[in-house]
Amino acid sequence: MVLDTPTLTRLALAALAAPLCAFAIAGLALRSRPRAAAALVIASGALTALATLAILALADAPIQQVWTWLRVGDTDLGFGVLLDPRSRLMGAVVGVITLLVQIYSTGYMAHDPGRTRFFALLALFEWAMLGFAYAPDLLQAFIFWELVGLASFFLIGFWYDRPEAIAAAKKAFIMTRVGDVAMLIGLVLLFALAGTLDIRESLDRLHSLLQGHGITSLQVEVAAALLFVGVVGKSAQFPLHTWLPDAMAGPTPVSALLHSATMVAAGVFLFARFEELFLLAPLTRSAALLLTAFTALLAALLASVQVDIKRVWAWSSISQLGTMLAGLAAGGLSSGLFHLTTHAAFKALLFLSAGALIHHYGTQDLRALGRAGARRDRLTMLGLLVGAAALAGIPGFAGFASKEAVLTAVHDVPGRAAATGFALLVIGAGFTAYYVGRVAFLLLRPTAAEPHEPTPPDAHGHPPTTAMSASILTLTLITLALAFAGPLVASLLGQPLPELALAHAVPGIAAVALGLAVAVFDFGRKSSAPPLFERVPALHGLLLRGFYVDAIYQRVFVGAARLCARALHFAETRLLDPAADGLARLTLAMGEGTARGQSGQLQRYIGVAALLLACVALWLGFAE
Amino acid sequence: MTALAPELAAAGSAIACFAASMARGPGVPRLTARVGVLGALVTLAAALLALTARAEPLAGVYVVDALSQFLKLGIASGVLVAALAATDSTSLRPSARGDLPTLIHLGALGMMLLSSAVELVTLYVALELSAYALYVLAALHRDQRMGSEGGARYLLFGAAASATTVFGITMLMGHTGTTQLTHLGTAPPPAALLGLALFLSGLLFKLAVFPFHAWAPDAYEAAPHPAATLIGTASKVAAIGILVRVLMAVGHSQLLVHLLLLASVASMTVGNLGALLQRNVKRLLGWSAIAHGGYALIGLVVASERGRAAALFYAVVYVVIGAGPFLVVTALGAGGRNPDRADLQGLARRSPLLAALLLVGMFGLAGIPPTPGFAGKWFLFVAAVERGAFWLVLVAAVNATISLYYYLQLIRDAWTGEVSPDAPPIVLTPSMRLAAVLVLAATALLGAFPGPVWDLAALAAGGSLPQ
Amino acid sequence: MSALAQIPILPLLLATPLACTLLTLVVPERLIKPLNATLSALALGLALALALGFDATTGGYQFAFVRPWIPAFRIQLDLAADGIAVLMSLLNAVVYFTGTLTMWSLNHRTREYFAFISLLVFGVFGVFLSRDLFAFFFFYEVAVLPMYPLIAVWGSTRKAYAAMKLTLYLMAGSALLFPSLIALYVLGGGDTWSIPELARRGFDPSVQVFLYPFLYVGFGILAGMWPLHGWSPTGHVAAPTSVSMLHAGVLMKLGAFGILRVAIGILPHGAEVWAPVAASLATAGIIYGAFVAWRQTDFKYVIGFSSVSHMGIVLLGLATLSADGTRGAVFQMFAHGVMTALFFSVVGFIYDQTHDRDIDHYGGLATQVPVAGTLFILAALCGMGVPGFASFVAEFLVFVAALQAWPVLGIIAIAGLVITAAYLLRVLGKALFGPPNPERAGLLDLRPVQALPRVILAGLLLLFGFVPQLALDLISHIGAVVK
Amino acid sequence: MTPLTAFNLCALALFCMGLYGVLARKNLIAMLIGVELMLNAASLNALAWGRYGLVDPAHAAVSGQILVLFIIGLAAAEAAIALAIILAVHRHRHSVDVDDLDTLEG
Repeated sequence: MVLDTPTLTRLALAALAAPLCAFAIAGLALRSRPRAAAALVIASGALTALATLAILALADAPIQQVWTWLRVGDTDLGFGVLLDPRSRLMGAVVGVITLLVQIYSTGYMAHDPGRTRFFALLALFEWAMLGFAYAPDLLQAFIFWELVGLASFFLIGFWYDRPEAIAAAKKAFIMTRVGDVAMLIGLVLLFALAGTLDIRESLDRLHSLLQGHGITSLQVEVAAALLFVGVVGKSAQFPLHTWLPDAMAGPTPVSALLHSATMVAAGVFLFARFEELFLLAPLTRSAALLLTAFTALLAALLASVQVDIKRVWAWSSISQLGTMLAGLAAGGLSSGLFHLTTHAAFKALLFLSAGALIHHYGTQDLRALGRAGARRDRLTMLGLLVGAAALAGIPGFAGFASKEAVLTAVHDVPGRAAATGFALLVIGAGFTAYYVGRVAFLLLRPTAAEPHEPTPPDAHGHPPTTAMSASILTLTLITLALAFAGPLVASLLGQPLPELALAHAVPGIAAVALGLAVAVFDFGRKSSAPPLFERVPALHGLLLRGFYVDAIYQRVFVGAARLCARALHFAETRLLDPAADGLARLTLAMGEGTARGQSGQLQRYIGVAALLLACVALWLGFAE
Repeated sequence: MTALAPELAAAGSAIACFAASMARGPGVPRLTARVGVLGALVTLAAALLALTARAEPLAGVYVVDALSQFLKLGIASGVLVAALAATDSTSLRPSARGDLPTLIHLGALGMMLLSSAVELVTLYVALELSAYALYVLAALHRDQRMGSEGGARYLLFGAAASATTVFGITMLMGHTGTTQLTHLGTAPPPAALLGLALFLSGLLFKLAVFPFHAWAPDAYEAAPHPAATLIGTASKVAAIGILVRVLMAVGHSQLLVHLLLLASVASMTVGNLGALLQRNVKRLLGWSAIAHGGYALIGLVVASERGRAAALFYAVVYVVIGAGPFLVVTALGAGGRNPDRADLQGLARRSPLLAALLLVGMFGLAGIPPTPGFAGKWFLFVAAVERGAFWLVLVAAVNATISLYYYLQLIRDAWTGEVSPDAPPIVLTPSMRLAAVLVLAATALLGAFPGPVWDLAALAAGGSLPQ
Repeated sequence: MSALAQIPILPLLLATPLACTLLTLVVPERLIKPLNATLSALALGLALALALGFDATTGGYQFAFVRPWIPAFRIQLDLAADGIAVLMSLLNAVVYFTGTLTMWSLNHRTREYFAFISLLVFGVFGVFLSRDLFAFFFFYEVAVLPMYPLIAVWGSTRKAYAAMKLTLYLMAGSALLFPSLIALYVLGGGDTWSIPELARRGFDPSVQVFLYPFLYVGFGILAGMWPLHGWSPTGHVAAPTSVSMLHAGVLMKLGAFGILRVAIGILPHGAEVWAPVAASLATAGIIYGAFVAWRQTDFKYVIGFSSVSHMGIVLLGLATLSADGTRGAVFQMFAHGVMTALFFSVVGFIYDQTHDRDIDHYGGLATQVPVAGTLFILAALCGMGVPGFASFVAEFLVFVAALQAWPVLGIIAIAGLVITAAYLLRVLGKALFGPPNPERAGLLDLRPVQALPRVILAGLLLLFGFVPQLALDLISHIGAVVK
Repeated sequence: MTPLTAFNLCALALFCMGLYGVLARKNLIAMLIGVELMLNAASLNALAWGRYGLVDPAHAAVSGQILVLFIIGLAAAEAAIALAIILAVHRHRHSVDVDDLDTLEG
């Protein structure tokens, strides 16, 4: 069955309107009625999820419907929906994951005094992300892109009375804004080049302009590069990656949402949305591939030493986002988006189950969780393990298929950049398997007691509620099912997944196997031998501190900005202001001099006048 | 007779005041002051009545034309304010209070004669008549150290200036062969030019512009408040008027333009700088008067009909905006004491009327709309820019900015300061009240609708000399 | 519409605050506030009627009301409103009305305060609605000078210094304007002061190049142009709440309005020649203001320097001389006006209770005073240019235009967004969020009546954020100065 | 040298002397005398112009001689006022030294 265009448009609008209305009503009218607010938001989430799923399933040709939002001169700035395969897929991912997270949150946030606000913000988040996914227009895309950032700011900083939460939220907002600035410039450049704000039309025009030599390839490269900087910021790629691990300060459901279907996914989706543009910009594409592959490896390494379970998943997100982006940069649209889809599911699953454990045992420390008996929470552990297996890329699980698709896509690209990227990705996959194994073993086979970790803020000592368990279970099933969704995604996007040739798969599988083996060796047996990285304390320290990237940023960029601020503040208070005051003081001093010149000596007064008159007389004499 | 009505009214008022002061009894000062006010009202009415009069009595040495009648209107207004201020019973010792109205009217008579004089000797006599009255007025506080001192300085400086003037008159007369202003010609020989420069020095002295300005702060401070009011308002009108008349007659030679330009710029700068740090309100007004003389000169520097009209307009505006602060000083300076800024503290609480008067006056002097000071400056500046004097206007405008500093400080004192507990309550005589209301009303009217007065000024500047 | 055309709406709008000034001086003490509230509401109603009655499809000057004023100089009281004037009048009316409501608790010399405020508002309306250059400048100065007593008497922190500094700076600007405006009249033929007529006549290129900097700097000082902005933060800090609101919200716009209407409008060639300098200064202001705001510890100083930064965006938009840039600038004038008014009204509310504006002395205001806190956050979001708020579209238009006209400056200006976010988030993080400061536990939140004016302002920010067309329709007829 | 020039130069010298007296003498009375000298210089000048000069009765309403009469009269009045004020000064300070006039300054 295929729905007709008006129906689909209406569905899309409903999907957009529902969360916005829920946000407004919950935020304004239901401040003191958290249960009603939660119910309303979940209802809207369910509506949106159904609508997006229907749009995903029951459409064929791309639909674009734009209404004029405002007219500036001759330019129409539109608001509308673009329902093509990419946005339909993304929309459905957003709708489903958000709904599950919302349901989960009824349990997780049950005791939080600010839960009305929480649910309202979740709705806002969903609206923003969906609006971005469905955006047919550059400006609309940017608007919702910004709103996504804003919503995540408020959600990361949800517990705003905690300094670290606020710091993390600020960091997230400002670092992504660095990317946004580049992206805005890129969008304007794109607009200037193509002359339209319509995304698809502008891409078409770029193509023909480039062929007709209306524009240079350098201009396209610059525009693409600028957009890519936006992606880097939003998707937390190196070098703008440090905000994401800190974003853990938000409630765990937020992390689940942020890391899977929204926020960071926005960056990936932007890349996918402008895939055609990047195809026209080979240089940018190669650079992007290298950078993201490098990020994938780097983040996997860093994930391998974390003891905070949420941090492990956070670094793993960065690594996986790198993988997706590498796939997209390699031209594998369906590979990248397929990985986005599977990752959304299993990462949400991983976070939600981690949240359930944290909620129950009151700690985020992997070792402490293990010792506290995390393995007794059967359902939660099941979900966690399924997600972990998917993340590790164990054949048969969701992540395997999508990751292999990405690896193959990268491998299929000729050139040394792609080869390097492939190598980086494979090594990254190995480490991914390693840290996944590490987490699994630390939870399942607890080690001896160690100094107690501080209690995390959102611990309530409750086993997961039904709602939480239901969400986890649903996501587990989805994750399992997605292992077989590759062909569907490929046919939806109209680009087949690359053939899984054995030659390409071997390195990946081998890396995963090796990683798992090391993990078993390190954590799977009763042994006092330190694990892999702890054998090299220097490296371990380096990894724990994220290669000091954050510290360097603090020193260099934040420091430079502070220095700049200090210098300008100095200029203001010590130069400009005193200059103005000095001018005033000088005038006053002149005034004092003038008044003092009025000495009270009559003869001097007359003398001055006489002298000047004499001058006039002399002047006249000379003039004659 | 209508043609000479203002002069006759002024003379009559002077005589009536003198007669009243001759009477005996404790009520004499009050009586004299009332006669003075009455006389001032009559004079003003006469000036209004004679506004359109045109005549040439006295064999061509004296004219009644648009210029003279406009000036007389301005002078009469200033005299009215001064006469009203003279009713303040505390400003002067009783024995001198009778002299005050007499001398005010006598001075007014001199100024009126000055504005009609078109012949050098007549002009000289009128100049001296008005000056002598002012000398005595300035020294009227002879019981105080500063009274006689200020009077002496004013007089000696003035006498030297008038001697210079008359010396200049003789040179002019000799080199041109005439004492009629209209016959002096617009291209006199250089020696006559020197005579002209010397002659003008007396007029510039009267206007208190650089380099003949130094008497102003002293005389303002020393003079009784009503006398200072007269010196600060009506006298300026006469001085600007006669300068306009003389320059109209002799034309604007390059030399004169240069000299006046220097005098103008120097006056406004020196005046404003000198006023910046004054704490004594009257001294401050004295310095600021120097600056305003400089502004008014702009209209003469640019040597156009519109420039002259702007100068005349500014003179009348200056009467209106300058009167307010003097009234405030009169009300505050009991016993002839000169109020300083500390005495202004909390004025807004002690007397809102006076505070409003001060505010309006200060904004007016600073040239802020909706007071007429704005229109006055604007017209001057238009006339100047029309003749290409862009930089002169810039200098003047920067000067106006500097002047804001001290004007605003007075406002701040009046509006923010705390009332000191030993400050006596301010009692305003009905006449003072009337004066304050009149000044406020005139400020508002003239500020919002400067058109009619400008038309008069333009008419006055429009070549009114019999050719 | 036709009935509306019969009413002389512009004179009425102008007369309302003037009447308010005069009536305030004479009515009994207890009636002062109701009187002011009523008349400011009336002004708001008239401004709304003006906006609704304005025919945006034809554009141009409408509702003309012309009367001779000083015939000898051909000066006229020539009132007429184009779209920009309508939008700015609306802004003025909104801030006037809300500002009046925020000062309901004033009990120190109420009479004089409201008299001065309404005089100021009268001047501002006059500037926006005058087509005659003399009247324009007349009202301009009427609007500026009441600031002095308003700050010096009712202000706080270093009020005497701030008031004097502000006045002298602004009057120094006026000193530049005096000869230049008159030169426009004289060189324009000496027979008209009408701004559109002068613009139509055109001026010699050399004259334009000579006069433009005078006008630009003269008006620019009031617009908070870097590096002559020093008066503005100090003035903001010292001024009482509703004065800060009017000052930053409306008065600074007079400067930008003057640049647009007079400097650029009459001297387009001069504007073109000087545009690189103007754009550079504007960009410097954006960055400079943001960085300096980052270092401030006083709420009002932060907002004050943020005004320098945001007005830099306005000036940058004007300096592009393009249609979009100008539209963006005008819209930003409106958005920034409402936003700063909201900022100051909330900060003033807190300050009135604690007499302390040090950011470090607060914490968790969002918890302690949720309504006021939320309003502050909304204003901050608008300041950051977040979509959904009025300033987003405005800044977007300016940036697009700037990137096309001055790519490098445009990039620098856009990069300023990061610093803007940094300093606003710093305030939010320190004072609004974080652990509540127990010393401030006794803070009262806004009561509904107090919240009303602030909610109106916040609502406007959102309304114009979601439906920017409301404003853009009014200013759609702005054309490019340089094609 | 014509007599006119001689008289003019003489008058100029007289004027300068008077001015010097005003500027240099410390006694107020002496300063007043200086002023009188200046006035006399003017009188001399006027007389000379009236006698030898071109002052044309057809164009000049008054001649030099008449001006001199006015100068004399006004100088007398001026001297009266001046002496009265100087007397007042003396009453306060018991001095007529101009340097003792030192209250008003600034």
